Amino acid sequence: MATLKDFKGDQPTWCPGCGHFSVMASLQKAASEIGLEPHDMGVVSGIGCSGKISEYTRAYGFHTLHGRSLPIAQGAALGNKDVQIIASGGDGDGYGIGVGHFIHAVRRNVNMTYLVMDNNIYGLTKGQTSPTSQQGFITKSSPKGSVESPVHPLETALANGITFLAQGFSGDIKQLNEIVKAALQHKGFALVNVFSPCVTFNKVNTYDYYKENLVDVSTFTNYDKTDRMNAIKTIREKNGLVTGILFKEDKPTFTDLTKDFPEIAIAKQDLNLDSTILEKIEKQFQ
Amino acid sequence: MATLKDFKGDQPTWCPGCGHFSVMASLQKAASEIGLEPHDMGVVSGIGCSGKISEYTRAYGFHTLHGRSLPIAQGAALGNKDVQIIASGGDGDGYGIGVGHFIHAVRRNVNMTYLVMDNNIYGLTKGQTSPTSQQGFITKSSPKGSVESPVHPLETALANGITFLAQGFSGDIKQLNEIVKAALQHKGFALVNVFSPCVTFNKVNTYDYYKENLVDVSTFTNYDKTDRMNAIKTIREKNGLVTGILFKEDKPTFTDLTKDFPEIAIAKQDLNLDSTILEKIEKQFQ
Amino acid sequence: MRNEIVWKVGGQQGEGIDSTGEIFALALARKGYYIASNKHFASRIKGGYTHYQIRVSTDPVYYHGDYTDILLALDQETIDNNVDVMSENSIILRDGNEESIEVKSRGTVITFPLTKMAEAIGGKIVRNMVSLGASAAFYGLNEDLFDSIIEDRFNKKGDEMVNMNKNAVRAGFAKATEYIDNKNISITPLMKPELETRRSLMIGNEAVGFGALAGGCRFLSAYPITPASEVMEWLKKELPAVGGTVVQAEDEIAGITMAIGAAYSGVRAMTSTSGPGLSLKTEALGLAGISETPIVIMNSQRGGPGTGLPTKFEQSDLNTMINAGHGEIARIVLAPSTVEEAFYMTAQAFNYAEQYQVPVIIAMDLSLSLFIQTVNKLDFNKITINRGKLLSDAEVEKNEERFFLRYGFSEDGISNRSIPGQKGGVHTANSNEHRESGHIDEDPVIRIKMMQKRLGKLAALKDPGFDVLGEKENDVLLVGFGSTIGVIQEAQKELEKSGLKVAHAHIKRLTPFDTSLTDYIVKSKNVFVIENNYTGQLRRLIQMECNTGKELVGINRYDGNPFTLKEILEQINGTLSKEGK
Amino acid sequence: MRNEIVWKVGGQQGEGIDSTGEIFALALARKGYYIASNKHFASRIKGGYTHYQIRVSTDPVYYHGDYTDILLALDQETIDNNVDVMSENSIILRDGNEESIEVKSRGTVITFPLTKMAEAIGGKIVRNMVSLGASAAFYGLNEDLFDSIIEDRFNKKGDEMVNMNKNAVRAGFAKATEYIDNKNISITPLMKPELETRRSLMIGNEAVGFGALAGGCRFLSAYPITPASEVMEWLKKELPAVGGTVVQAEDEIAGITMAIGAAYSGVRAMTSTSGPGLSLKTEALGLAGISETPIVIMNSQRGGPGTGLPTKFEQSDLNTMINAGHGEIARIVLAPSTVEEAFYMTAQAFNYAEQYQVPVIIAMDLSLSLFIQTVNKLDFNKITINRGKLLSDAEVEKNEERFFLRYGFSEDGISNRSIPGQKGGVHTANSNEHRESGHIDEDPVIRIKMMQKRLGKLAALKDPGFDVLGEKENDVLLVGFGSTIGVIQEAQKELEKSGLKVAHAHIKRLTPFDTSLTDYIVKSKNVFVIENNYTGQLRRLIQMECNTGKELVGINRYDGNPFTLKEILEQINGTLSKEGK
Ligand SMILES: Cc1ncc(C[n+]2csc(CCOP(=O)(O)OP(=O)(O)O)c2C)c(N)n1
Ligand SMILES: Cc1ncc(C[n+]2csc(CCOP(=O)(O)OP(=O)(O)O)c2C)c(N)n1
Ligand code: SF4
Ligand code: SF4
Ligand SMILES: [Mg+2]
Ligand SMILES: [Mg+2]
Repeated sequence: MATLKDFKGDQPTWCPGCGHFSVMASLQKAASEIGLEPHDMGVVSGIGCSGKISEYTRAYGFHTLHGRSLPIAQGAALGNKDVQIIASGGDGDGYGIGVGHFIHAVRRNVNMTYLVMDNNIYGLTKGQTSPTSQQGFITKSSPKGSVESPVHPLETALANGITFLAQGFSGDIKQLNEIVKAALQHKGFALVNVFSPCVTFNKVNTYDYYKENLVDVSTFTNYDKTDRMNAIKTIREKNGLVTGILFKEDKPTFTDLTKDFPEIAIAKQDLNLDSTILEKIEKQFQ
Repeated sequence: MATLKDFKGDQPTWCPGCGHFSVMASLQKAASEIGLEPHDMGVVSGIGCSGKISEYTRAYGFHTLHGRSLPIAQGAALGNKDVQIIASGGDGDGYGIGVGHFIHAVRRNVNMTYLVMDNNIYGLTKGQTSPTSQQGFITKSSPKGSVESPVHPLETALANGITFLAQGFSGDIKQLNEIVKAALQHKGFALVNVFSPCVTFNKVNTYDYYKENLVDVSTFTNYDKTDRMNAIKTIREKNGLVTGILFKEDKPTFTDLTKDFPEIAIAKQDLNLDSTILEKIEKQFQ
Repeated sequence: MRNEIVWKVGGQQGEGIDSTGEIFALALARKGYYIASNKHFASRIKGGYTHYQIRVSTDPVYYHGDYTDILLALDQETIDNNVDVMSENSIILRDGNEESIEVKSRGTVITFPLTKMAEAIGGKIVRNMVSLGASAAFYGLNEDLFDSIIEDRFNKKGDEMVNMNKNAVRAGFAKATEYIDNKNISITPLMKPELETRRSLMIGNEAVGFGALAGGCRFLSAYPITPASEVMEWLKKELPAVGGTVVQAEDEIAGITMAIGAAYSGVRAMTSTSGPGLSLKTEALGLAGISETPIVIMNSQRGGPGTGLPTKFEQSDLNTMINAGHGEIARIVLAPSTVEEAFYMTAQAFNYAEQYQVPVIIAMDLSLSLFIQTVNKLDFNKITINRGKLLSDAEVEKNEERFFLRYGFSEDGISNRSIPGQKGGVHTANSNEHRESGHIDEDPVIRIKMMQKRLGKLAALKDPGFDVLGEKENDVLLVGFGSTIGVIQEAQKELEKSGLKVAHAHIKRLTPFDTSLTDYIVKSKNVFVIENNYTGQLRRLIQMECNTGKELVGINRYDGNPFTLKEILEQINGTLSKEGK
Repeated sequence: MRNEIVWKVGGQQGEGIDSTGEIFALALARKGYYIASNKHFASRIKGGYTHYQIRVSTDPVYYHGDYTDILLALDQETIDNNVDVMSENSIILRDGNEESIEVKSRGTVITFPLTKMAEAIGGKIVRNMVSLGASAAFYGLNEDLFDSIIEDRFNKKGDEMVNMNKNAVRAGFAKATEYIDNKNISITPLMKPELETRRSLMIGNEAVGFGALAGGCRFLSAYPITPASEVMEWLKKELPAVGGTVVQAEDEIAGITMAIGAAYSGVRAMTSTSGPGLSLKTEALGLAGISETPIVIMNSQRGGPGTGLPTKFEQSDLNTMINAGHGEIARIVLAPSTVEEAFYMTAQAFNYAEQYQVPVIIAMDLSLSLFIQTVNKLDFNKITINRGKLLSDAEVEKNEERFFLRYGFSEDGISNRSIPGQKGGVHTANSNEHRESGHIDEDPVIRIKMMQKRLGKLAALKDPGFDVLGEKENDVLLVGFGSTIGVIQEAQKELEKSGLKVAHAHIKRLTPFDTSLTDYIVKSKNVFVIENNYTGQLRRLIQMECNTGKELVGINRYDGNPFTLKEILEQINGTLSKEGK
């Protein structure tokens, strides 16, 4: 069985202290704990500091394009449903340029995990405002403070039918590891949003900031994580600053619902067809 | 003062009975009623049957690209804030290919109106499943029934900070006209989603279907349209089948919040600069 | 007796023009005739003038013809739009309460009480069947011409429907025969085809779908757009039965990137679109290029730019298919010219994609995509599946290194490929520059080797890139690509009749370009490049690729409609006579 | 005395390499020297080798030089990476506790206790200042060289900071002077520049921003990307004061489409990006084309394809800038070659965009965008605002028709333009084919006229499309575009020294291409096209445009780094000698 170190890939070049280290570690740990082998796992990442997770994790990786990890990951997950697919990237990647794909991925409910490293900033391009930056946030691209109200990915996901939703924090790797493990084991599209501080460019959403402000839903009395409306309400009331598994629902996935979806993984199908099959099709045209 | 007929543009080629007629009529009527002149109004549309609204309405029009009406409209609204800008298009245009721009337009809260003609289908391309099609919907592109859960634009808009949200129905032009008028008068980004049946390709979401199922929030006792959470809850409980002004909030717009946004409409600025201004800038580089 | 006839039905969109044309064409294809066709339609759903033109011939034919021999006109607009393109001795059949016959300069206008006759039989709905029956008579064919189709279509709806339709056909047939027998009009009957076989009748988009299926494609993700949607719709129906699936994506970017994801997972995958969608797919095309992910993209060209003329024909995406995308990638752009070729080329595209690990674009156009043609009995033995250097599980498992060298350097520039799930094959596919294991590497030495590998690997592709008929030394060389093949072939024949030595080269692969064309160009007295665009994209491509310095004369049309034979001949003869030849 | 020196500082990212280089360059620019520079850096935020190379000259210079004369090495990696590019008699200054001096084959390695000295003065933070002081001494310049900059930067932080930095400089200066005075090393001091004036020092992206501002741009919407972000960031600071605004868009598609919306509203509008972003903007480019909306797009090329080499230099987007997009539009692609030219050309781009009502692309590249150059005193009188046929309110109001003919036919193909808010100007801008009022029209006659109008209108653009130095009849013609201008100029000079007649044509407008280049090509004995890409995009463009049939020799580099003078000369001489010339 694969151990944690089997999942270590290329040497990370993230800044010392970057939150992304913990996110990656929690994924690698979760994978080894649930008995995955590196070759049974595909990590499809976008572009950003966060996107480098597919370089630094030893698994089938695909370091793709800015904002496009989700459709690529869905294609891979549908192509071979026997492989555990994880899409991953940053807040800019996923909720900025990629937010359209995000909504549709939620609706589609393909069996896969989406791990977002949310540092409220564009890291790799050296610190511009991101869609999760809070209003008034000052960067090179918003020297007088950003004016857009931040995107609300968790509520958006809930509104559009997500079946697994969790939020973690790079400062709490133990909880994060549990969350990621649950996400990997969920049947359907699982979103894990992780507050993953950028120690170089974001002086607002720091480890301290999150430590001070985050609350874990498991500390709530009677938090019912199967109640979608309650999840929406809780997130809104707590201004998004909650962690833990926020919602989970067991529902048929995209492949379950597609009545004629092939039983055998598509990538494993024999491509050579008997000519009688082709001749039968040819007849339609006569 | 301009009358309704001043707003009539090219001869419509929509199928007889198409819901889009009423949407357009309500816009034209609303415009004339609030005292707009055709030349003070810009209708920016996407591509689809719905997108033809900018052909058939006499105003400054821009019939643009599939899914891009919102950024173009925002550019136009920021370029000349004295012109009343309306973006418009279909459910595929706005919530399919264009849903990323939609979320960001909501967050940006530029002063403009977005009028969506939602017929739960792709009309102009002859009847494929759209993101608002209900699960199980049968079309050429989903012969065994669509499997994605539909997008929830209203809740998504509310989650991401929309400041005006209403829903109408082509079968109730009186209400629609009132809604559109309120939307045009709202300061900020106003979304009006209109159930606008496609009589040719959608045999499920018909006039009758909507007549039977829609409820008007104004018939609710004590519906508080300033309560965002309540709006979310109501929409969810009623499965989205509510009409009327669902939410309204008075908040500073994008231009209000942009501290250095020019007072005079940008399009009216004199472009010739005194060379002392340029020389002062040149000095930064020395 | 004649060996071909051009038939046309015209009216308003929504009046059943399409189905009338299809029934007509299918009936003749079932008798063994060859069919080429063309439609005129507008970007709206109901209303607006539309027509369907069908050329029926005993010989293979890929052009729908300049002139119409028989026109079924459902309204006056149809007549007005077509008087100028009626052939001599042609027949226009129109609906009218009063029966009448009127001989005009270019033929005869016959008014039948089509609606009345239909209503007598079963309702206005069978009006078009009446006119089809008349058409059969005008062709000198039998009254049972449409019977098998009527049965196929209406059997499920019961005998009554079947008989009603058959009766309608027979009524029309009888009425027309009356006119013929009474010598009110004279007709030249159509010869029997050499081989009385059922020919397949397909639109290009179906052929692409079918070719993909036969060629091992098992995944398509696409977004609806005219004139490409049929590929998605057809495969949605057919792929599951052979172990594949189709996803309607949220936009074109998702369309191509999902396909890339599926291809990465080891599936033969494809996306289909038209110009606007292709433009959106540009960035992802580069991803396929640098990550060496084999995918196939069908692009059906329509009138551009922007939304342009969505229902019109144009060949103006050549430049973008060849060049779009920042940076430099290897790609293959194939250009089928007939529906039949679309089948074989699409199947072959998947082999190319996997053998060379590149994106392959299939350059279709609206005419080829949407207008039916007969297709000879397909030879499925021609279809082979060659997955190139995709290794088997056993082969991959032999690797004992921590990482599989997915981008390993090799003599031919093509690397072994492993796919997720294969033990021993772990690597990173990458859109950043990378080393052999796929991990980011910006070292200049690696960069140079990777660029040489990626951009050099198509050097091995030696298959001919054009078809040519005629000698290298000639008076006139005609060059084209795509669906213009039929009209150019006919132009060649006409020019040869006037004693000229003519060659016709039809480009089948736009890139990598087969520069052996140079020889033809250099040895030809006059080169004409015939294409449906404004700027002469093929002409300029040849200038760049062949670098002969020779003047190439462009013949261009860009009004959204295909060339007529007449205008091509006029332009060529005009140029030749100017040069005093 | 020497008239130029190449200076370099190297170390790990995050160690203040950039700011050290900037201070150094600015100090010399303030004295009137010319500066060209180059940086090496990786696509990561902290760590990874980086260097900043600055060439200082008394004459205008646009190339950063093959060899380094003075290297400040913050670590051993820097020395290892640079030994091969040190000039004869060069100096390497490194940090070390033990002072030492070591004469090597190509120069002298001096170890100073930089950190210790810095700590004695105020902390490690001023270490780089110590080394700057030493640099001044090695140049034979004064110890107050950096004083004005230190004051500008640290005045706000108080006298203590100012003095600490000045002292650090002086300490380094004194230590170096000791070595010089003791003849431990010999230096050749730098001559004084002819004109002791403060020269501006800019990166190309700032010049583009500034040129846009001066040229009337009042709206920019863009998405961050290397190496383009600085345009957005600079304008974000500067545009509001002149009545404009900047929006950070959600993606590149929104970036260009918002700009199109703003342009439609009557604002001079722009978007800025690099390759991947340009690829995403492809569809909208077509919209600007068919709707005749004037916009400007800056594309700074970086290493492609895909994400490629995001921090490396390449000139490989030429094909896509010229060709991308389905269908056919008129566009202008301008290619500045110096930072100064980037300023003027960007300003001019807005005139072109409005005069011709087309999208204009400014083809920058990473070197030009990011690396500082001195810029001569700008001549703001050269900047004029010509809005073409954009009518005034009064002119528009004269229209009494229901619709304004926004796409009215005219002799030059350019139509009068009204903007929202203008009375009398109501029309529809359109991405579908349209008639004069802008409403959809698919009539072939209209289509032909509209195509001729749109694609013909650039015929009026007669401005020269390239700069040339040298005669038409020559032994060697060097052709390039973009930031290679400096190294090619120097190659020309070197080749001339060997008695060859050499001309250098630098392409400034990639499309519409100025085909008067043909004459030079035809009359030249040997044509070399020098460009930083694999496939020879400029070379192939010239083949297509000039259609001379002549062989053009490509000199290409595609490892992410700029050419050296040496390799260009070697390749040219290699070719010439092979031909026995
Ligand atoms: C199409 C495209 N646009 C822009 C970029 C430039 N870019 C690279 S990373 C990035 C943003 C990264 O931010 P985020 O996704 O939040 O990741 P982080 O670096 O913060 O982890 C951008 C804009 C790109 N590579 N491709
Ligand atoms: C980039 C692009 N993709 C696809 C199309 C084809 N297309 C035209 S309209 C349309 C969908 C229209 O549906 P909707 O937006 O719901 O409008 P409706 O016709 O139903 O009013 C599509 C897919 C296009 N024009 N451009
Ligand atoms: S810049 Fe920020 S996000 Fe990027 S590696 Fe450094 S700390 Fe992490
Ligand atoms: S197809 Fe549907 S949406 Fe389009 S015009 Fe007809 S009824 Fe309206
Ligand atoms: Mg981020
Ligand atoms: Mg719709």
